[in-house]
Amino acid sequence: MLKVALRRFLLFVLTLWLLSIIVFLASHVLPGNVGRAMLGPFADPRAVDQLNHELGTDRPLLAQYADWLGGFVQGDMGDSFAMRQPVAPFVWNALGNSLRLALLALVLVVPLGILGGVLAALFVGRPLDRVITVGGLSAAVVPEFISGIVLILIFGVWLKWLPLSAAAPADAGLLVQIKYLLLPSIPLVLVLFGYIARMTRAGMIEALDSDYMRTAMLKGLKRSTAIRRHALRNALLPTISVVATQTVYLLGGLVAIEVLFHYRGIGSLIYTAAQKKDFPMLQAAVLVVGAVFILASLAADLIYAWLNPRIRLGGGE
Amino acid sequence: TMPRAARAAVPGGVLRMAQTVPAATLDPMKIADGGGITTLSQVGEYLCFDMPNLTLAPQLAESWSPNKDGTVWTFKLRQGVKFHNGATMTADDVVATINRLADPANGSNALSAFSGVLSAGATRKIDDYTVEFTLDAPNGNFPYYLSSDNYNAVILPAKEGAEFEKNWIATGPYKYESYTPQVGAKFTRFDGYWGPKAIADRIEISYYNDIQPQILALQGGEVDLILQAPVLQSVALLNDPNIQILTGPSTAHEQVHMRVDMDPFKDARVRRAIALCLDRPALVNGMMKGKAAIGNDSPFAAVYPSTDQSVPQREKNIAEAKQLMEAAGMKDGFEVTLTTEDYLELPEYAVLIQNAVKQIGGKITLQVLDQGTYYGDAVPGKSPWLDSTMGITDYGHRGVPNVFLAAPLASTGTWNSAHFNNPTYDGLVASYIAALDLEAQRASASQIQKLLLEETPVLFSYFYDFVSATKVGLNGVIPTAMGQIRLDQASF
Amino acid sequence: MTDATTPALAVEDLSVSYRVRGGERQVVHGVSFTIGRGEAYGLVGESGCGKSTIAYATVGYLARNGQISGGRIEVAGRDLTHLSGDELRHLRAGAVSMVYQDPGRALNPSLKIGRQMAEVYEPLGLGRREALSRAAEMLQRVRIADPRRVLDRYPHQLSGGMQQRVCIAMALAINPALLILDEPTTGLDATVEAEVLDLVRQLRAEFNTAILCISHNLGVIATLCERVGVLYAGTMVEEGTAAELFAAPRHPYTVGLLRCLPQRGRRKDQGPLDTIPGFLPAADLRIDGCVFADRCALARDLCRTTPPPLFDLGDGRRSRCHFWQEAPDLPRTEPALPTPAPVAADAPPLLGVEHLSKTFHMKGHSLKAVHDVSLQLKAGETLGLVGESGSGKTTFARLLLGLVAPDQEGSLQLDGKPLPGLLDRRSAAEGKALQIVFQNPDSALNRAHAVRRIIGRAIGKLAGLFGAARDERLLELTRAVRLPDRTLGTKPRQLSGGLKQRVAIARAFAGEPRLVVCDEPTSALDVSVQSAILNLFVELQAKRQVSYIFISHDLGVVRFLADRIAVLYLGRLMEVGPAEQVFSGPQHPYTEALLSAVPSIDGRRATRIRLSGEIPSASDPPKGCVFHTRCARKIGRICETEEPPLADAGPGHVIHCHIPVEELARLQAAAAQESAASS
Amino acid sequence: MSDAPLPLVASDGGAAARERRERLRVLLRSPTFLVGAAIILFWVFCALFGEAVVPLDPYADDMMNYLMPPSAEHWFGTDQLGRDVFSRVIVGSRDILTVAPLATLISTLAGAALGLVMGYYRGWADEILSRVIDAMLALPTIVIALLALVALGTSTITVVLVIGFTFAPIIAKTVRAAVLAEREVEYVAAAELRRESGLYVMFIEILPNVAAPILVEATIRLGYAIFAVATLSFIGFGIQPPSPDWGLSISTNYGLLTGGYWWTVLFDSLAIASLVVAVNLVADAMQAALHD
Ligand SMILES: Nc1ncnc2c1ncn2[C@@H]1O[C@H](COP(=O)(O)OP(=O)(O)OP(=O)(O)O)[C@@H](O)[C@H]1O
Ligand SMILES: Nc1ncnc2c1ncn2[C@@H]1O[C@H](COP(=O)(O)OP(=O)(O)OP(=O)(O)O)[C@@H](O)[C@H]1O
Ligand SMILES: [Mg+2]
Ligand SMILES: [Mg+2]
Repeated sequence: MLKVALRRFLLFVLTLWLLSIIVFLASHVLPGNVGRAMLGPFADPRAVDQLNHELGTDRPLLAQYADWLGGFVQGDMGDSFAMRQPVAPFVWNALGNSLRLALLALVLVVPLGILGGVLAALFVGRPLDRVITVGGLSAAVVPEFISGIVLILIFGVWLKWLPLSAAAPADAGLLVQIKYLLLPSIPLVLVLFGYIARMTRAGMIEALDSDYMRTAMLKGLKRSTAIRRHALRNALLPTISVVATQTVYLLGGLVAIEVLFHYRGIGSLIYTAAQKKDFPMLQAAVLVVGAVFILASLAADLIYAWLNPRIRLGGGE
Repeated sequence: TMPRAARAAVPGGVLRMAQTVPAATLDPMKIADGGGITTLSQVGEYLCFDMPNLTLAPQLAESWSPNKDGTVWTFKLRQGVKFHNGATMTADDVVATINRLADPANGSNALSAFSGVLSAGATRKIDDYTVEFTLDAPNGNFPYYLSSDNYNAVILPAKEGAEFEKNWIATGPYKYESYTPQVGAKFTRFDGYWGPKAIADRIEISYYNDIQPQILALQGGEVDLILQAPVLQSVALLNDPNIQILTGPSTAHEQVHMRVDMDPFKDARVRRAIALCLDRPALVNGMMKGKAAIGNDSPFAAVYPSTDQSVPQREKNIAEAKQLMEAAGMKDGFEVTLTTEDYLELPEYAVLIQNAVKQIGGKITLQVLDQGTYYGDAVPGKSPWLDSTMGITDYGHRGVPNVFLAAPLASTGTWNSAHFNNPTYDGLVASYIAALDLEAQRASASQIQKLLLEETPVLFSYFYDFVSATKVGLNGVIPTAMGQIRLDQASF
Repeated sequence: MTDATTPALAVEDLSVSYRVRGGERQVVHGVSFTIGRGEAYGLVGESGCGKSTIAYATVGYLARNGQISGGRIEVAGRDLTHLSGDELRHLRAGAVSMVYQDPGRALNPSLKIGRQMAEVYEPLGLGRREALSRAAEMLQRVRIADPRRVLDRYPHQLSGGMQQRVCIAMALAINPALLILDEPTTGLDATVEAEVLDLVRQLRAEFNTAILCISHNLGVIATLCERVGVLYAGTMVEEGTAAELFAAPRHPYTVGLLRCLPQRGRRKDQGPLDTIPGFLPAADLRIDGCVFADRCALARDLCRTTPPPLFDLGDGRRSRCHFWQEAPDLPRTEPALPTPAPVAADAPPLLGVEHLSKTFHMKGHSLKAVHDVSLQLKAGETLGLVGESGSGKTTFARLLLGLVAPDQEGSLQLDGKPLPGLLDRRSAAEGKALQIVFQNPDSALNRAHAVRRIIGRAIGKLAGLFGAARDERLLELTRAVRLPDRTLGTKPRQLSGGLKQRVAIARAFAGEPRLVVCDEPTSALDVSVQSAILNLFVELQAKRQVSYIFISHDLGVVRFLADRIAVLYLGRLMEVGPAEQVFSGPQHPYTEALLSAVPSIDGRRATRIRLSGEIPSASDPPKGCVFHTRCARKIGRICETEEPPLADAGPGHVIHCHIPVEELARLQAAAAQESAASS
Repeated sequence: MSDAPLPLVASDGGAAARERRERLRVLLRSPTFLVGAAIILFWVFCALFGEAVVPLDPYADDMMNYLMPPSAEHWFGTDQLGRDVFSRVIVGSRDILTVAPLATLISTLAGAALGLVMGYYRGWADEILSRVIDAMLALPTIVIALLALVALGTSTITVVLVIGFTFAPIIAKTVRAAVLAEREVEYVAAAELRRESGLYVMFIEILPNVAAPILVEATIRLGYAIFAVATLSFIGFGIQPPSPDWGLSISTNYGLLTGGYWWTVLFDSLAIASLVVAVNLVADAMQAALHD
């Protein structure tokens, strides 16, 4: 188990390193004029050159990468082109905000999704199952900004129940914050519900049809007991990884929602950095998103392994 | 809207404003975008202030005057002006500020405005309250270069000015309280202000990535005003009973350039024909919802005092346009690509031009680029902006037409996308710029206007207003088309 | 509980159907049988005939789309078809239990054995500690030596045999009136199977439980059951006591089935095996007459129009055949075929294998799948390769073919010339000389390609024929393997298992191979199909002088085909020798154990040489003789420390054992006498 | 050996062919498939012939009649330039139905080829590529696309390429897994015994057998491609003005919602929703038919 964890951790570092290369290369494929992009078309060429030199964008690529990575390893994510100050506080702040939104969405959707999936599996082929699967699928694939707009229209503009923006006042308490985050989290709930319900349903159907479930039933156990004790546990194992892999979407994939709701999550940070070609900011934010994802899947793997005796205890005697 | 005096202003309270996130740092020397200018205008002041009606009001200078030929200008400074750190403003501060801006080593954003006008070291202290500027060339409109029009020219203390961003020391009615990049800025009343003290206790600016969330925030009551509401994006506000719209004239406009050195625009008749296709009143009233003024294919907007209003307005005339085309041997029309940036109403404007030109057989293919791509490296050969056969470029407000006349149209102009090269024109512009009195300016303007109508290298079909929006009942807001906003006398 | 005279199970006129894509598919047609208290009843039949369906109907646990469409089932006097949910639960909790195939899946992978066993006592209202101690007791009764430890394990930590014992313990824990065993040993090795069967027999005596045992393996049924019912296409075609039914079948299907088996030391030179032509009718096909009529050599018009009733033949024997009296004289279907000429003793070797080894390197450890194997094969000879699962048979086959790289030290020769280990290095001629027929024709044939393409491509690549020559060869080949021409245009999935295997054989023979490796080519097939394929192998060998390496776990099949036999254990060769000698002895103790593990149809069997313990892991084999951990004839420390020598047991017969050959012969003769005496 | 004619097929006549037809029939009878296919066909028709059938010129401006609510003349109202929203929604399907399928095609071709090579040859190249793919999959699609589009500049072609190559690793991963399983199937060993070339084994032997999952995966990716293109257009990095594209229209007009001009946004939103849902319904039905 410890060895597994160590192996996974080394893999994590390797993947992260590869990611850093991808991210760095992606932001340097075309030799754009950073200073010009920063200062705009009407700025004087002398000012542009001056800025390029200050930023060090006129140095060789490898040197820039080495510098950047070296800084990163020491916890220095570099300075934003646009802000001319360290990007780290921006990234951590945005990540914190994203985590808050993600947490709320997960808290809402995980129980709902599991419940939906279990119900669908129990009534497989029946109308309830069709409603949950087709409805879940449809909700999952509609872009979240579409559902976001509709929700804004209904709850924000017409009914005026919920604030239109996700950013709560700085001194807001927990409940107020939740109130502000509710509207943006619903599109995420809609998107994730389908995934989680689907995985749970598949796992549950498999578990319900399994031989060990049959064994349990033939022992004379009540169906509900057998489901609770035998089916559910095995059925929910795969759901763990779904939840983990969806964190990447929740942390970083929400560009549209964060833009729509004017929320300062990591998605909108990436978006603004992209708009402004603020590469240090973009690189740092993207890398952090990647790291969080890899960490989450690492955690999911370990939890999975821990809950699954076949992996936890290794092979036979 | 309510007359200003209808209610006595109650001191106190907080004014909350929405603004687009400043694109870069808030170093006055470097700022170049609305978010930065607005934020800065809460604490910073200029020697003179370009009022909404394009006349200069004294601010930190009390008066100014040129020498005979307009090559040396002398400014008398206001006395008793205190910086936020308590120091008194003197000529030393002004000289230091302006010289810093004009020095190429600092990479200041004002370089392009000062180039050919004012060099480093050309600013001199006469006495504690008198400053003298020796120009590179005669310039009748020089005070505008030191006014809020040149938004970088905020007067800063000589010593602390170089590190403004530490504590934002300037002379304005509000002083710095806090600034969180990307989030917002807060200001409190400066009790040592030289003029009437500010009414509201505090100003809070919240930054938004986009105009849409600003509109939502205004309608949702989270902010009290939006400084800049581009008309196409803020239609939702126009008929909202809880919102009042402040409209100010501006000389901001969209230039449609046609490269005079490339087919199909080598023949001026073709360029004129295209100009004749546009229904300018419809553009202004339809697309711009009435928040614009008709243009007459020259930078001389009607609001410029120097504009010759008697030059006949070009109107839509398809028959004449067709004749011109036939005369130019292009009866069967032409094909061309219209390149523009995805900014404000430019894509829509491009569509309208595309539709309009169809009437004379013109087939326009549209290419809408993101802003960065459109401007490219901003040098010929590396910039669709300067290289495209036909393009539309947004130009912000200028208090005087000098830049509009020179950079995009003069043969040496660095932004000459039309590649317009006309010695007569160049001469006329030089004499316009050198003219010191309005009469002389107007005379040159008239000739320029007529020449441009004939040549039409660039279409100026409208000048769009500067539109701000506030909650109903908020009075005393003074926005400028340049992006500054004075809130010290504003209140509910 | 009802009194002891009510039968443990009474099935009356049972019909079961499944809802498939909107339609009803009846798979059990009016089946009736009764199992008395303490009686063991066997249901045999080929795959898909409805055995499991009947079993699940009996415990009220049909698949979601299945339903009992007629008849009744009484378990210990209670009609299952009319029970409420709770009553059914009580019945399951106390009166009936079930053990099925694949014990690894029957146990919940994420719960400890103890927890799962304790659950059995839950409906009886036992406390947790009490339940656990009862569970331990139960494990002891299924001969698990260290019950406390096993209770604390997860299923995957136990071997297949252990898992099945746990399942049996769980099933017997409630002392049920009826225990249903559905293919309880399928998928287990013969040696493990034998153990489980022994265990069930002993437990039955102890618990006096009635047993319904379901299997496709006639031997298993014969070993375990007193009475037998034969199912064909969801219909009970014959019933009777095991002894009589197997000795004197009274239904053409049973007769045919028994004749298909290569039994009682039958060999290829004694003529071909019998076959049952044709196929099982589709479940949803409406048949007017006898379900077996299409495949029956006795069938007449009556059979095709009138379904036969279940004739009572007296003595509890019944047969659903209009002409049951004629059944024993069912005409043979197979004409005499050429048999391969015996291989000359001095024939030059075709293939030589010297010290062949294969080590798989995996994360953290390595595994010797084949270890130092040397043997020789002559042209036209068949070498049978036997051994338990995991003994390295397939790996050995792949080594010969060059599909996996052998370890450095070994070498191969073809016709006395060195043969490179890897396929890439072999010449074209060497490459096509060795071909293979895989176990599972479904995976051996590309399901995306038509039969013509599969065989044609092989002819093109291996025989180098194209155009008309290829087409000619294609037809010749398909006829040789008795593949109807019209199958050429079809995809493999449209063919039955037997036909698919013929396609695979045709492909293997496309380039006139010198040696064909057959890796369990019939174990995925039903008995009736198996015999036809075995006949085909014999015929092809007779006509083409090809050599075979024939891998199988079915010793009957190997005995039928093989001239010589090699026995593998943990990748090591235990014994090689002429087939007859290996079967008659003296044998390696492992061979002896394998042979004695085979359940035979006549119900008689040699005293079982029980293999104690589990197969050791191949990645950590025992020192000395690798078999010593399980050897019944282990003689002492020498077995644990020294690798056994090669002992010569006759011409071409070698045994790797520390016990001298003469001593082995003596011991084994004594054992044979003993068992003859006891039966 | 019996010379009696052997029945051709396993148990019942024509079983497999019938089964395939059966599968198709099941698919054609599945309501999800039918609904999905009908909607897709509708939009494809609109993309191909929309301009010819719409009542009004979707590009013609009518500047003085801007933002008119739905009426008999303008069923879905008019937009800021007085253009007919109904016609624009119909014609607006064209760009997304060009970009998304093209991107899907690229990703499927590239992904399938990559997956085949990785799964078949394995070894260090596979190891490295797998790591790179894993690293890429650690980022949300939108983020990768943003990163690439910022670097390359936004245009229809770059959007196609970027989405294509963003999805390719995902498809490669799926295909690789399928090929890894497939290459252990014995017909591959049989082909190797015939000394078939690697290309033949990959593309002639293995590919047809993994075609079904690739097809399903491609359909699912098509749904995501539409999702991604719409989202990118919405945030300004996708299809560029002046296209009547749905995502773009929403992006330009969603600010009008609070002014009560809901028709400028609602119909485009519904169009996107209907298209993605339809594609996914089809994918779902196909998957179900395959695993039935
Ligand atoms: N859930 C089901 N739905 C539809 N058909 C089924 C179902 N279960 C079994 N069948 C069909 O019913 C017939 C009998 O199946 P059953 O499993 O009872 O056979 P079996 O004799 O146990 O076969 P095997 O030896 O392969 O286990 C087969 O044709 C099978 O395809
Ligand atoms: N590719 C491989 N990598 C690692 N180990 C392998 C590989 N192939 C086979 N083995 C191991 O080698 C040993 C021999 O396997 P092999 O398949 O040759 O046995 P077998 O006698 O054919 O068994 P069966 O009767 O189950 O087919 C087993 O322990 C197996 O797990
Ligand atoms: Mg079965
Ligand atoms: Mg094998």
